Amino acid sequence: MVAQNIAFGIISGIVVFSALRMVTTRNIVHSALFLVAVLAGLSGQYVLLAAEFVATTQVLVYIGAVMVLFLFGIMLTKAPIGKSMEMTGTQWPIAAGVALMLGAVILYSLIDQFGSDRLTEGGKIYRTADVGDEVFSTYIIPFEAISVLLLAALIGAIVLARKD
Amino acid sequence: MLLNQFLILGAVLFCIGVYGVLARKNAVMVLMSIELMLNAVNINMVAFGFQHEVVSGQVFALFIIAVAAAEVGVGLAIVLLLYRNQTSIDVEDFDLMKG
Amino acid sequence: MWMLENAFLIPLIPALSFAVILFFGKRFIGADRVHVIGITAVSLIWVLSLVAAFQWTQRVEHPSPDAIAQISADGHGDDHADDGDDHAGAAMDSESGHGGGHSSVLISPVVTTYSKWWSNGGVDFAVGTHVDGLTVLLLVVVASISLLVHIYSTEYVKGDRRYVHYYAFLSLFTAAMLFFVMAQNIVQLVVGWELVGVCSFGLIGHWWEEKPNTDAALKAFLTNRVGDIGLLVGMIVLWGTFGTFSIDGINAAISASPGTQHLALLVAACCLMAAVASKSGQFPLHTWLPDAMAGPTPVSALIHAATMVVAGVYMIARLYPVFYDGFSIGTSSINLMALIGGFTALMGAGLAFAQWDIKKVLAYSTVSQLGYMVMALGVGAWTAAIFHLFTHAFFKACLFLGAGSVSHAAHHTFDMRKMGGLKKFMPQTYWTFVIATLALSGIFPFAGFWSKDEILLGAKVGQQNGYPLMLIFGCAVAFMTAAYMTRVVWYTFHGEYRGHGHPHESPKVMTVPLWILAGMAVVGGAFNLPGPVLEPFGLEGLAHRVQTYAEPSVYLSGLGLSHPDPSLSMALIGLGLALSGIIVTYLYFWRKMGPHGLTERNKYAKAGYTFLENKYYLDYLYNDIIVASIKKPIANGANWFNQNVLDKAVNTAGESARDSGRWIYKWIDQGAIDGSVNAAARGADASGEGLRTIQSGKVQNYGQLLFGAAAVLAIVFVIVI
Amino acid sequence: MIELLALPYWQETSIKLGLALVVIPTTSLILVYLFLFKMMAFMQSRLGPNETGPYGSLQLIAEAIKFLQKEDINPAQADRRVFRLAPVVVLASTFLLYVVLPAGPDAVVQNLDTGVFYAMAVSSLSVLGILMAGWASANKYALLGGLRAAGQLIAYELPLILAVMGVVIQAETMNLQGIIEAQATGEIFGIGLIGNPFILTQFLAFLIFMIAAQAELTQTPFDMPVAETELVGGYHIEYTGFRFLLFFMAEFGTAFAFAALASVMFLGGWWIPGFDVDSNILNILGPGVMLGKILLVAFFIFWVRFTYPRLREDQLQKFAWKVLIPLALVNIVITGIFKVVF
Repeated sequence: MVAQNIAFGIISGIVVFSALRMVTTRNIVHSALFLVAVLAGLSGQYVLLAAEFVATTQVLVYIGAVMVLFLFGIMLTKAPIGKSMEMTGTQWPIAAGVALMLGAVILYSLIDQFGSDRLTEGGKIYRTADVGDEVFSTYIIPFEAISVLLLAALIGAIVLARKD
Repeated sequence: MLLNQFLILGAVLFCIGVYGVLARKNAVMVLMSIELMLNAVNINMVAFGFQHEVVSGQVFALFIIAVAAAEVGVGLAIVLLLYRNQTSIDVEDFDLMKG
Repeated sequence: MWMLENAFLIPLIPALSFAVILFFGKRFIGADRVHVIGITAVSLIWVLSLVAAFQWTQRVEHPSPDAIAQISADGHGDDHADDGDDHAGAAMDSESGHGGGHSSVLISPVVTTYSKWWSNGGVDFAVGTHVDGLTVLLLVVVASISLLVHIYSTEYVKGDRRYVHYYAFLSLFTAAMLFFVMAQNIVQLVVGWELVGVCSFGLIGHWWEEKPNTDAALKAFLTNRVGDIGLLVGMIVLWGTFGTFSIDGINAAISASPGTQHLALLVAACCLMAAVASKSGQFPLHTWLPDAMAGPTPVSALIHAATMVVAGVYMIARLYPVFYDGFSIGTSSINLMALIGGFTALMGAGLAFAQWDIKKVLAYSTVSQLGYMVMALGVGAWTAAIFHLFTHAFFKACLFLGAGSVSHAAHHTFDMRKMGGLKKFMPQTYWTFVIATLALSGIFPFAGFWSKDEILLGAKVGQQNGYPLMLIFGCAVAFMTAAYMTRVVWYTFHGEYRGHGHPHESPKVMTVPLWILAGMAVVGGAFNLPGPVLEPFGLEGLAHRVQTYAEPSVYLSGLGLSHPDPSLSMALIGLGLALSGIIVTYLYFWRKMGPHGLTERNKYAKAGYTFLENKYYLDYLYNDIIVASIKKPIANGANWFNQNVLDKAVNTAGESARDSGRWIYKWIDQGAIDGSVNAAARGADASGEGLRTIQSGKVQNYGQLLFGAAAVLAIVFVIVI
Repeated sequence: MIELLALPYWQETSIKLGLALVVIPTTSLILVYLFLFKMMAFMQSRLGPNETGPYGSLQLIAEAIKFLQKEDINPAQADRRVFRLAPVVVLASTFLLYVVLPAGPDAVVQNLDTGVFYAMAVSSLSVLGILMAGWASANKYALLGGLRAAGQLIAYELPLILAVMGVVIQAETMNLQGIIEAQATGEIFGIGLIGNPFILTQFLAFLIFMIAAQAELTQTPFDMPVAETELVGGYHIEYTGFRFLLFFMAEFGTAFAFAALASVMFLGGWWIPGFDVDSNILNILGPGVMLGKILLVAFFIFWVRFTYPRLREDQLQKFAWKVLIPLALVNIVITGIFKVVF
């Protein structure tokens, strides 16, 4: 378990650092790249939680598709190279206050509630096949709803982005 | 490993995401911060699923990823439309609903 | 028994053909050659259906031990238990012993559940096939009629603007009906039911460029939707009562303990009856059926003979224990189903007299005959109803295709006033049409005679009590059917030709199906001959084939369904009525006897005719009276309520408020409160000015407020709890 | 065999990783020499390298030394950190691909449950590096090349994954070893002599996979992102010296990896007819068999590359969305139906 704790520590450090840099950096492309780091780190955390399918999906969908889409969008909206533009609004102190307040209350309740609950060790590990079974039996209707949602999003995006 | 490790990581990321949504001027960055928040939720899902030995946690994480992908598609399309109409994606420029 | 267990192939093949025609028809196969695929597919399923039918008869005659149902040792099973042990050959032995009673070995249907379709909330939905004699019989009927219609259509819709679409839908229609008849559970039944409805919608509106056609399609669809509500509710009631979707399970549960769930079954049966009324054109939801003639004629033949409208009858037969128990068919002497069926039969026959459109006559004839079948089911004559369904399919298809042939010849009109004298131009069509007419009228020895006789007999004997009213209805309809069909024959084929152009006989590809169907109309009755007819020839073993093979005795024996003994007198009465119908009409038209021009002279007769011509004003009732009466009074009522109640209340409130306001203004406001109010107003103004700044129009400010408020609330909760 | 040695986990893993680190440059060098130098020269009737070493086999070393000697130039306007990171990301994607490629029953770095899916996922990472390179170069040609590459790679990732789905459905596993086993134990009409290489039942998927892989590798006829006649080199226009070498290595390394994936999924992988699937001897013979199959598949990839002219950008997109993806979906449907029915 030690190795996993060390891995968790290193990855979380990277993730939190990247997340902070993502919301503070003045360069939008850098911001996106930091988000990539966050997502990759989270993928690692999923592996620690024995959710390899979610981890792989995270890489494929988020890093492989969503982030590329973001970079695409950034480049299409002519992101300049360099730190010329101010990226943070004037009201950032309020935002920081709200975020800190929210963070404080969530952290307090988490520690209060779960304290030092250990993750079940040696419990049942669900592999990819189990996830598939569950999706296609219990959650078949949500799954179909998601496919309809994706289709609607596809059409919606095309309609919105068309020139004419 | 403690359950709280993951939950706290999720909480911290969520709050950073909230900050990003509230403080960043660029619409694309706001969208990215929303992605961060969704991911923070995801790690909670998977962690709780692991803790309670149910597979639903992973399933819902997958659903959230799918929904997030759809959201990015539509969100970016809207941003592109804004950029085309206003040649700006600064969210502070969009205050037509000012009271 | 491979075919019975893999019967899912039968609907699969036309479904594939549908997909192939639709997706590859135009570009890869060629729009004018798609019928090859359709015909190939349907011939294939025709062969498979025959194989299935043969294997089913094998299963009945030489039942393997696992095919024999376990007979519960209650009272109903007694008379079967005696020779239930030596089942080898028992089916043959017992045939004559019970006076035409069913075989003593109860053959359970082949139920194959392929897989769990999906599961939701702990309820599993299965997909599978339920094959028994009834299924097999319907398979053969549907496949045969569909095959002939496919072949016939190659000529009839040749060069149509939507040839590909037509054949694709024809395949899908067949597939849907086949899927429907072998549904393993009621969910599949509903799916098949709706699929059939959609296909009929597509085909009735095949020429959708003309408004009446789309209207007819819409009418058919919407009327069916009304009934579908009943279907859904009924199915849900069944599921709630028995906790299973399986048809086998529901039927077995009822027949194991009849009468225990009577109320639930009554509700379910009434709801399902609404569905039957819409699908099978029963009163009062029959109005869509004659309008459905807007589709191509071969489609009408398919709809009326094999696919769409028999779905309702089939559903009753399939879930017969539900109706038998729900309507107490065994003990009553009149019930809802028999009444609806009998009345529909009578009404349809009456309407058929006043139509000038040959297809509409046939349509009302179908309504009438379907009423006959429903009535037969209502009086407990299960076998008679299914037998009539079987024979009716052939001669009704023959009549429709004959009408199509006539219209093909006479410049695409269906108006009988523009026909006449076609006998000499198209003898083939004429003779097949006459044969089918005789069969429909119930003339010995054509197919209709045997099945109609059984229905009349069933109505007379009933189960524990006879059904006298139904018998009267049935006899009247028998007379009227013969009469109106003779009228059609007169107007279409005899007398002088009143149309224009030169009519000609249809090509072979149309007449051959006609002859095949006419042949079946002649010999179709042989499939369920009563025992006494065959006894002189020493062929009693061949008696009651439909009854032996098709009847799901495994369910019905538990209910104690009995079969009447054949009766010569009843047969003679039926035949006499039919003959007299023909003779009266013959005298009226050919010999010009009787009250010609009565409708012009006598205002009562005129009124009656108009009444018939307007289809009993049912359409007016639905469209103008019911809809309008719902629309108008509600609008008026709402208006009145608005004007008199709401307005008055508001006015009164306003006036009293004004009065009290004056008083308050004078005494309180101006005196004491004014100062403080002004102060408050100033305060509000100032705070509004202050709050205005947060209404910045910027999303992020709202977001800050939202998340801030959420955080504060969360803090409050954490502290409090 | 690895079990026989009974090494601790970390030693075993580091040995495997070390091997992989050696294998990757070697494999790309083999491909470059064999196909880019020798075969292209043969096909296009021109002289290939023939001076340095026997048959010019040392030419590669010379090239490598040449690249390493060159000056490492950073454009003045470039975003320095991203510019330097980009080739590493691309190469990392290639390295990660090798993690799951099996060369024998035990000869694999990590035998993942979701092997195929993982391979698809990490191969999509290279897009990120390319976009980074294109943007950070501060060069219009590079940016255009990057955008083109992103559009193309996303468009062809879909048919790639969908084609693989057919194989996954038939093998009932996403594990690459499992797929090989399914082919080895499969039967063709009851004859199990050569197993059931999925190229027979999934030929459509194989075709789609190869075409999509061609596009993923930005090889001709899908090489618009680096089209030298239009974009004077695309996203790596500004790269020199060993950073260019990294891109170059990644390209050929990925080609090798995709060829390996194709051999595993469609040609039966390391299995040799007549052997048990888990016999230890295959750990020795397997790599050789794999190499042979990979070179065969790679031969086709480069054959197409050397013979076809470049498509237009809109033709490229049209081909992916209107032809390949529908075909791949049809393939999945048919495979699914066959799987359920038989």
